[in-house]
Amino acid sequence: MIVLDVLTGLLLCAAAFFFVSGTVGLLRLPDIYSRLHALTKADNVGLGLTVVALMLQAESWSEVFKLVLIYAMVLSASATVCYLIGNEAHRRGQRPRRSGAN
Amino acid sequence: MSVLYTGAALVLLLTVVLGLVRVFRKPGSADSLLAVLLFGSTGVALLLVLGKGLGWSWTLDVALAFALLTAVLGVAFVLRGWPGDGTDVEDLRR
Amino acid sequence: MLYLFDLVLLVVIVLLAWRSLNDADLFRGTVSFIALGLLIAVAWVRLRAPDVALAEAAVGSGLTGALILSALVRMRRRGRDAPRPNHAGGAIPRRLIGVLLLALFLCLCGAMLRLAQWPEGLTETALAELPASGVSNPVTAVLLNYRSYDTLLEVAVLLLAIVGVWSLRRAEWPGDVRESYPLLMPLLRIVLPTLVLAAAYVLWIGTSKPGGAFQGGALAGGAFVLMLLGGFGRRALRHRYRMRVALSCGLLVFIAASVGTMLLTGEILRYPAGFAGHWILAIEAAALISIACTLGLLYLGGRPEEAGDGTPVNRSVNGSKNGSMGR
Amino acid sequence: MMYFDDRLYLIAGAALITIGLYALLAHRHFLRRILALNVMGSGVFMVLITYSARTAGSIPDPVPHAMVITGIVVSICATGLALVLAECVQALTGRTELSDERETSEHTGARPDTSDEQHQDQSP
Repeated sequence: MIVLDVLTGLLLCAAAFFFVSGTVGLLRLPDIYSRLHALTKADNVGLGLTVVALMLQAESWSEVFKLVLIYAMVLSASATVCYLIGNEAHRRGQRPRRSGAN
Repeated sequence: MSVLYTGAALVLLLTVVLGLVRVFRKPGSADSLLAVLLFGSTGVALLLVLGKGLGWSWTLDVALAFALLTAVLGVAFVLRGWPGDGTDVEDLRR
Repeated sequence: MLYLFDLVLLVVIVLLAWRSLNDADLFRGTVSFIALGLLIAVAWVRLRAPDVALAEAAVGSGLTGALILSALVRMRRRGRDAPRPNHAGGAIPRRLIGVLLLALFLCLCGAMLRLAQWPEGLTETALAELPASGVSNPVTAVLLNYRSYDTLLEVAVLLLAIVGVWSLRRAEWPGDVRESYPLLMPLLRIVLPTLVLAAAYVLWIGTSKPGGAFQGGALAGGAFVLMLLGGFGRRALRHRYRMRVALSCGLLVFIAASVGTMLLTGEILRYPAGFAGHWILAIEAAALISIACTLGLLYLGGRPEEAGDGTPVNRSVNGSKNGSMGR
Repeated sequence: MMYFDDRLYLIAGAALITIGLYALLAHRHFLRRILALNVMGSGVFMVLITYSARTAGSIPDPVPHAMVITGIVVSICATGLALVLAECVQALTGRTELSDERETSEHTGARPDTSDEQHQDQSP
């Protein structure tokens, strides 16, 4: 089982990396669209890795099922909310920032 | 092993804090909620890892509730809670 | 490590509380408040309060946040305040308030830290009676058996809140957004059934594990809010009695149970031995429906227009500029 | 027994209560006051839950937990009602704060409906 433990540790480290990079993206990127992009992608990869890491350690099948369900919910919700926010921002006249232009 | 989980939870909490810095640094109205909404996924991961570290399986249910209600909040924000344009600063010292 | 985690968590909670109340921008303050709700749910997990954490995760951040955000936007749309004439005099200076409250804070800390470290509490009493209570989750046992009066009155309070809201004004309808946001429907198709399923699961599991009517009701209330946002449920709400029955069924079933138990056992809400679990589940199921409807209708923020209403005050849909004030 | 330092949580609870009370007294905007009440509530809940976590039993004391769950649901209902009331006052008076007694007497004719609010305020 030591292999599984090591694998879990590695996956959690990778997840932490993706979460941190998503947050750095939020801090550093110039406009709302790119920030949306960074956050939804990176955080969902991070959550996916976390879920896989915990599935390796799960004690029962119901735990695995719940983990998958949670991930499915977060994925569909964040994808849709990302689209909704982007759509609404565009509708309200926020322009994507282009390199070179203001 | 539980130290690993707790450490991961601490790192996730720190990323949340880092994201909050963003909320306070710039006034861009929609963005600040964006940060909070995306704590959704960080928060879910935080709860999962913390629960595993403490050995409590019920945190899965809390994480599920969290994920679902963050979705509701996100939709509610875009459809009914988006602040108008213009300066939104209320004068505190009237 | 855990100590460090707690320390960071609590410092952030306190700072967020300060920012949410004192930020110059009210929207940003509200956003901080929502973040505060999320972190407080984490604190409940840390304090090993699963039922509370579930309730807070559902209500504290999600629904309260949605309520306040929509109210904030509606209030802003109505315009800013006229400048107040000579306000400066009369108010208590903030510095004085600050000093007094600092003293209060120190007193509170002193008083609380001096209390007994490991007091008896009611845990053992609650656990001793648990086999006879009909459920095996002690919190549910407290809510619906040991102290069911409290819960009965709470359900009544929920109904009162809706009565208050309904008597104040009519609802502003969320417009039909299905056209403008085509991706919303697929989300609703996924999330709505899951919310309802999760609500039923939390209610069912609440007899033996963390969960119960309030947590389930909050999840179902989230489903209701999502449904309203998607533009559904309008016809059901226009029906004269359907909504009223759904809103009050929790209280009615609870009262019926009180009367029934009084007839059967001679005491209000003392369940017949051996059947306590069934009574509790029945009451909880009805309470869940009422709680869900209450939370959904609070988000609507007014009395829905009904089929028999004489004066259709507010027919307008998408973003009516002026709040309707039907009296 | 799970390790945790209850003093941290108690101090944080006291801080939340005080911050909420300060905002309640110092700000006049309805929304701020409603938020302040919620924050105060969270502080009280935190103190209660911390006490229940440090009782001698094998599990945390369930009675405060039940009280807090009740409190959470009641506080969202109170918040919802307060928000609707605030919006009604704003629609009637154009203000997002309650006016003082003194001012109302100046404008009594213009805003008859505020007397309702004031009356409610004074009744115990």
